[in-house]
Formats: sequence, C-alpha cells, structure tokens
Amino acid sequence: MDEFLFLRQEVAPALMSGLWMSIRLILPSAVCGLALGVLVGVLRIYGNHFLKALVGTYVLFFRGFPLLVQLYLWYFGLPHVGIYLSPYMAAVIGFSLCSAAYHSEYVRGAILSIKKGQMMAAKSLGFSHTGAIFYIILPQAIRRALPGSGNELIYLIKYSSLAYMVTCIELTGEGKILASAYFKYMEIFMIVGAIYLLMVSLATWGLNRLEDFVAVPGFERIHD
Amino acid sequence: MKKKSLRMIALIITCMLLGAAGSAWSGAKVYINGFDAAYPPFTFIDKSGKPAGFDIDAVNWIAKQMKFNVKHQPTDWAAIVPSLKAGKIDFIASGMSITPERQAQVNFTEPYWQVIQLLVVKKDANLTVKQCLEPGRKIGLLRGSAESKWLTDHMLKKGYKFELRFYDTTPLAIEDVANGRIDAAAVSNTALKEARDKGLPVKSIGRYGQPDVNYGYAVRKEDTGFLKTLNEGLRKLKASPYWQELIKKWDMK
Amino acid sequence: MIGNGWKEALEGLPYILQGTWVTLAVVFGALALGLVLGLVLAVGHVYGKPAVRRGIGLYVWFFRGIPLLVLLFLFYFGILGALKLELSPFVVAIIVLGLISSAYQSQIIRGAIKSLPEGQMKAARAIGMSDRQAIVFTILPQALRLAIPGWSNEYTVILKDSAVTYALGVAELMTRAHHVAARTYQHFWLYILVGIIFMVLTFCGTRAMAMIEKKVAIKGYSR
Amino acid sequence: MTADEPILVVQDLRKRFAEKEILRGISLQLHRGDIKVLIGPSGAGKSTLLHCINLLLPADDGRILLHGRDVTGFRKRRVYEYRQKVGMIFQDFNLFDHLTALRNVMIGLVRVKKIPKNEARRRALRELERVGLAEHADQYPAELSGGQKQRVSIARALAMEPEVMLLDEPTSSLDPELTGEVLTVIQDLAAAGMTMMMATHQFDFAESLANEIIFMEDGAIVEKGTPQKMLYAAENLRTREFCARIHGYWENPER
Repeated sequence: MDEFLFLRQEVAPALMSGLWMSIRLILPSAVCGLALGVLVGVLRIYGNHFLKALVGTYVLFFRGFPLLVQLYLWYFGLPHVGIYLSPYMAAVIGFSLCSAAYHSEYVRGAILSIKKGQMMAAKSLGFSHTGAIFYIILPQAIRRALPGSGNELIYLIKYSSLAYMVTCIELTGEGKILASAYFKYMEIFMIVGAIYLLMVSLATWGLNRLEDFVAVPGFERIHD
Repeated sequence: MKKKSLRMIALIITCMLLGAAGSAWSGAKVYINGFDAAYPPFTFIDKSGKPAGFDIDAVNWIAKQMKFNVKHQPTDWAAIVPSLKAGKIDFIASGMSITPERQAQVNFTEPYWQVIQLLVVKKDANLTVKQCLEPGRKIGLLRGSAESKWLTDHMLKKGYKFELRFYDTTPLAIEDVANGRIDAAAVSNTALKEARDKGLPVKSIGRYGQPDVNYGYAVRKEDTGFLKTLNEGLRKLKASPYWQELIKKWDMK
Repeated sequence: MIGNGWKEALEGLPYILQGTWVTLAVVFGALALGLVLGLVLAVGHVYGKPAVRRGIGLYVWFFRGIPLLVLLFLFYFGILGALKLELSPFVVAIIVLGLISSAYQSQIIRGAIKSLPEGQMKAARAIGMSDRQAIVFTILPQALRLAIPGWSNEYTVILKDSAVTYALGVAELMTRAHHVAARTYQHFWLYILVGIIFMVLTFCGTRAMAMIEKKVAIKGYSR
Repeated sequence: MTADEPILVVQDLRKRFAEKEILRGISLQLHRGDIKVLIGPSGAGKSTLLHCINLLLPADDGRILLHGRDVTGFRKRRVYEYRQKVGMIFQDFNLFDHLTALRNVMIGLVRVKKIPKNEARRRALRELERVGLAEHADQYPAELSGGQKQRVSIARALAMEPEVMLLDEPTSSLDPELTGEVLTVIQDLAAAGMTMMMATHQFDFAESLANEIIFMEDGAIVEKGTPQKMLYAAENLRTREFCARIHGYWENPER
C-alpha cells in the first residue's frame, strides 16, 4: 500500500511532467527535422554546386559528430560565440538538425532510385523544374524514404533522453532525479524504460499504418 | 589467407576484452583515490593530462609519509559514493563535504578544510539571496553534490518554489550563470574563486543558509585501518611546513 | 572568449586522445559481444521453434525500444546494484552497448540469412548434413559476408553512442574533454575537437570495414 | 499563317556528348498533318533528336522554330508553354508511378494548365476513353500492362492539346502481342489529322502511315523520301542495306 501511495503521489506526477516534456521535445523536432531533411535531400540532388557543397558538408558533420557532442555544443559551446539557447531550444535545435541530416540521406537515396524518365515526362508536359520535383518526384521519393525516415523518428524518440544531459529535464531526467532521491533505481528506470517502449511501439505501429495508407501499387510496404 | 585475417581480428578483439577486463581488477595493492576531475583547485586534470590539485598533492605527500601506493582515478561525481562502496575506488580525496547523509554511508577523516557555500550570480546582476530563492528562479548546481541535497531537503521541501538545474560538473554550472541562463549557482567559495581567476564574469551574493561545510576524505566503513592511516597522515601534513606551501601553491586563501 | 581559446583547447588534445583507446575498447568490446549474441539470436530467430522466436522477438523489441541512457542507468544503478555485482562503468558500458548491439546485429544477420536462396539449405541437407552443420558450414559463411555492410553501419552507430557512456563517467573522449574544460573553460573548442576525433574514427573504421569486405569477398557476394 | 507554312522547323541542329558528336546538323520541317518516321540503327541519334526538339536536352547549335518563332533561346516559362504544344511519348512510357491512370492524365491539366479539378477529370476521362482505357482509370501503373501504360501516356500527352506529337519508339519496349493496341491508337491519331514525328522500327506500320521516312545514321540524315521510295528503291547504299536487314528481321523474327 505504501508502495502504491509512493507511486501515485511522488512518481506518477513527476514522470507525467517528464513525459510531457519529452513529447514537447519529440514532436517539434520530428516535424522540423523531417521538413529540413527533405529540403536538404532535394538540394543535395538538384542544388547548384555551391548549395550541394554546403549541404554536403552539413550532412557530413552532423552525421559524423555524436548527437551528445552536438547537444553540448549547442548548449555550452554556442555561448562562446554569443548565442544563448535555453535547454529546451538547444535540445530541439540539436535534435532537428541531427535528424535532418539522416533524413536527407534517405530522401537523397529515394530520389536517386526514381527513374530519370519521371523528370523528363513531367517536363515534356510543361512542368517547371521545381514543379516536377514537387508534384512528381517528391511524392514518390517520400514513399520510398518512409521506412528509413520512420526508423529515424523512432531513433529520435529514444535519443530525446539525451536532452537530460543539457539540463532539459524530460522523462529520463525526472526518472534520474526520483531514483537518486529515493534510491529506487531499479523500479524507476524500469517504469521509465516501459514508457519509452510504449512510445516506440506506438510510433512503430503508427508509421506502419501510415506506410500502408500512402502505399500505392509499386510502392507497398515490405512486410518482414 | 582469408581465414587467417579473420582469426587475427578475433584474436585482437579477445586481447582487447581481456586487457580491458584485466585492468578492471588489477592493481589490488594500490589504494585508488576516486576524484572529481572537474573540481579545480582541489582536483582536476592538468595540462599534461595528469591528476593535479590541492587534494592530489596532499594525498601524494601523505602516501609517501605513510608508505602506501596511491593511484588517482577520475570518477563521475554523481556515482562516487556507490563506486566507493562497491570497491571500484578505495577512498575519495576530492573536496568532499562531510554531510550526515554521507556519513551514514561512509566514514570520513577529520576535516581538513572548511568552505563557505555561496550563491553566485552574474557580475552585473542586481539580485539578493532572497530574490534568488523566489518562485521561478533557476539555481544550478553539481549533480549529486551536498549543495543539491541540502537545498532539496531544507528549501524545496519546506515550500520554496525555485527551480534546481543539475550539471555534470561545477564549472558547467558556473558557466551557465555567466551565460545568463540560470539566475544563480550554489557553489563553494573556492570554486567561485577558481572561476573568477579564469575570467568568468560572476560574483558572490553571499551565503544561502547552508552551514559552512568541512571537507574530509571518505573511506569505506569497514576500512578502519586505512582511515586511521589517513587521519594520521593528515595530522602530520597539517603540522608540516608543506601544508602552508600547498595553500600558497593553490592560492587557497 | 573566442580568440586564443582553441590553442588552450588544443593543449588538452594529448590527454583527450588517450581516451580514444577507451572509446575503441568500449566500441569493439560491444561489437564483439553483440556479434556473439547476435549470431545466436539470428539463427534462433530464423530456425528456432515458435516459442524461441517469440522470445527473441521480445528481446529485440526490448533493447531496440529503450534509450541507451536509460539502459545504462538501469543496469549500472539498478540491476547490477540489486544483483550486488560490482562492475566498473567501463564494463557496464560494454555490456549495455553490447546487448543493444546484439539486438541490431541479430536483425542484420537474420536479414542476410533470409536473403540467401532457399536451395542452399536444401542442397546442404541433400548431401547429408545435419541442420546444425548446414547452418554452420553453408549458411553462416555466406550470410556473414553479406552482413559486413550492415556491421560497418553498426560500428558508426555504436561509436557515436559510446559518447553517452560519459554519463557514467567512463574515461572516454567526451569525459576527458570535460576534464580539460573544467580547467580551461573552453567548451566550444573542446566539443568541436571531440566531434572531429569521432569523425576521424568513423572514417577509419568504415574504411577498414570496406577493406575487410573486399578481402573476404567471393564473386557474387559483393554489395 | 498559310496552309503550307510549316508548324515546326529544325535547322542545322547539333549536339555532342563529351567527345562524341550525336547530332551533326539535322534539318527538317513538319507541316500540319505531316507524319514523319525516323528510322536508322540504334545510336543514330533519333532519340536525341526528339529529346532536343522537346528541349529536354539543350542543343549545342542550330535552331528550332515553332510557327516561325525560334524556341532555342527560350527560358523557363516559355519553355514550359512550348512543351505543352509539343507532346512527347517515351520508349519506356514514364508514367508517374504514384498516380492512377486518371491522375496521370489529370496532373498536367491541374498543375500546369491550372484547370479546375472537375473539369480536368472530365477531360482526362475523355482522353482515356479515346485510347480505350476508361475502365482502367483508377488503376496504378504497376497494375497495367505495357501496352496499356503506353496508351495512358498517349492520353496524358493528348490532354495537353499539343499541336505536334513526338513519339520515341513507342512500341519498342513492348511484347510483340501488345504493340498492336498502341499502334491502333496512333493510327486513330493519324486519321484525326495529328501532326507527328515518330522514331520506330515497325516498317510495315511506317509504310502504311508515314508521308515521309527519314533515314538517320551517325547523327546525320542520310536520305529521306516517301515510304515506297525509301523501303524499296532507296538511292543510298546504306539505306538499302539497313532496310534489307530490317526486312530480313521481320521475315525471320528468330534471327
């Protein structure tokens, strides 16, 4: 009974607020990361030399640096050049920029996998270059990129736990504080882990539904 | 040829694993001092990559006097007491505050240094201690520190509504005060002095209520013999001229 | 603050670089542990009884669904504490990263096994091999070659993840950078420095993997 | 504009890829209702020529005139307008794989011509009916046969109401039994008076339809003339050899 009260009065509220913070980290980062990733992926294929070099360097560094290093860089590094981000902003920017770099890889691969003829056919109908990319190439490329990009979103859910390291107290952070305060590491981290498992499973399920939803013959989800 | 190279790789990996495991349980005859590598001037890593600081010098002197071998092992502060109890390290000489909570877990030598716990704010800030403790204010401190325990137990649980921000190291907390992202940091006077020496635009606004704390070396409860050795060493050190030399060298007063 | 800070940061380089060995030991330890477990899991997942398969599926789901940081805390403070097992952060880092990697590696190897033509197993049985022999002598030698690109990727992931073990104070690159930062307050440059070291390690590792792939390549098993 | 003024004029068109000269000075004219067939060995530059005319590839030199207006210097918007007037059918169909047959035909109308969706749907259905595929309107390219795909792509080009159609070997990637349905559609187009230029290997088809056959080799026009002359009484030795070989192929398809 004591355990139950402890859970209800101490653990549940703290973890709920942590979970809420996690969700507030994950959702904007997912949206921004994906949008930016698509843009970068398109620029890597269709950009001019300068843009290609620019986004290429961006992807190289953001995929090469560990995410944790990136977060510290945004939070504790940027003040050295006069930019002060709140823990929340540092985390969201860090997550968005990092996952965009990975998304762009999938988008780029997907665009490359689309036959050249699609672009030509679109142009032969009078589409502009951007029009063809937007209406013909991207709708196909995004379907192709979906499995990879979906995985990236799952990673984002898990890596959101690193926000705790730059003092943005989300689910893991609340868990750590609770666990150290009550010396209940095992129980608390089991609960925290279970919540992440739930989030990841829900997201996986949702992404599969989404893939089925946008699937057209020739672009079906590959069931394993 | 192919098989050979595969076997080579397997061999290398095995060696690495064994080597790693070996280093984990070798060196039994040496007393390992677990220290916070980010707490200058007491303990830190110097330019050449070696442990350095007031406590390191002191321990080295004591070890020489009391004839034991010592190795200094950087250890994460938040996990330092569990590490000591688990036997991963043998003692902690790293500017550690003697607190009742810690005394329940480990034994301390007699105090060798007293520090004042202060609230540190940005140089140009117009804040009083009272204002810093108002709702919505953010106070940063070292994760797992005595300050964090005291502020939680004596302030937050008594109805104060300021927010605590936890950092991996003390310098990071002070840095964030200078960055203006938190209102204040709860640190010791020596940590403040160190930061100011490095040119950080911060200042003290005085004590926040935590009694002045004494630093001592922590030892496992069962290692009473070693505790005696350390206490004797400390007494000898304080009596010797080297003590004043140390204080001067690390600019402690 | 930006002026000569990089010089001061660079002076810490030798000390940080010593952390490379710790980082690499963690990474290769985890990869090796992950390979051994992953092999067993993969074979079990493909050829095992339904109950075994479900169990392995659960294992994979568990280790792929929980963040590394949470697993590190769970193992270091929770499980190992409860078991009264006294392991250093270094060993815990290898174990946790290895367990996670085993879940991913089992998927890589499983995919490779499944991509082999079915006739391989039949042919092996046809010449009188037991299932076990067929797997060890015909399936795995082919599947492991196909898995190399997947491992190359796994290496880069584990390498970058190893930075998170800083949370336990493992004396790897990130931890050492913070040691230097405590003395110099040059966080910006030190993080850049550490990031570049990681990039170099990534580059060297993937190069080495590509070389291994070439070495063990048989016609028809290239990428 | 008088009746005998050509719709499309190509003057001395040149194109090179790296070291290789693909087109070395091609000139020809298309009048209203003309059906010209390009023949020649693979690598002769037929496909490149058609792509250049559609401005899908930039020509290095030479002029292309639509109704007397040089289009080679056109930029952006005017290129898009030009392409709407010159339809293109590709060897490998190039249907948009993520869209149904109907949507394939609609998308150009909606996105390029900015026609309201309902109107576009009506017109698209009419074009699909014209190629005999109204009942397949909701199927995706992956669900259609090669012949059906090519008919959809013809409907897609027709929907833009082009004045000229360029057909790049429209049946060459189809199984022999599927070529018939596509050729029928093209025949219908010809009967309706569409101006066309087509590269093909279907000699019998060319013979019955074309009013001029153009033989190309190594990026140049070797000879041109009526089907009768080109297929049975060519002046040039290379033309005769090529035609004989193709005839032989048709008489003995197993080779």
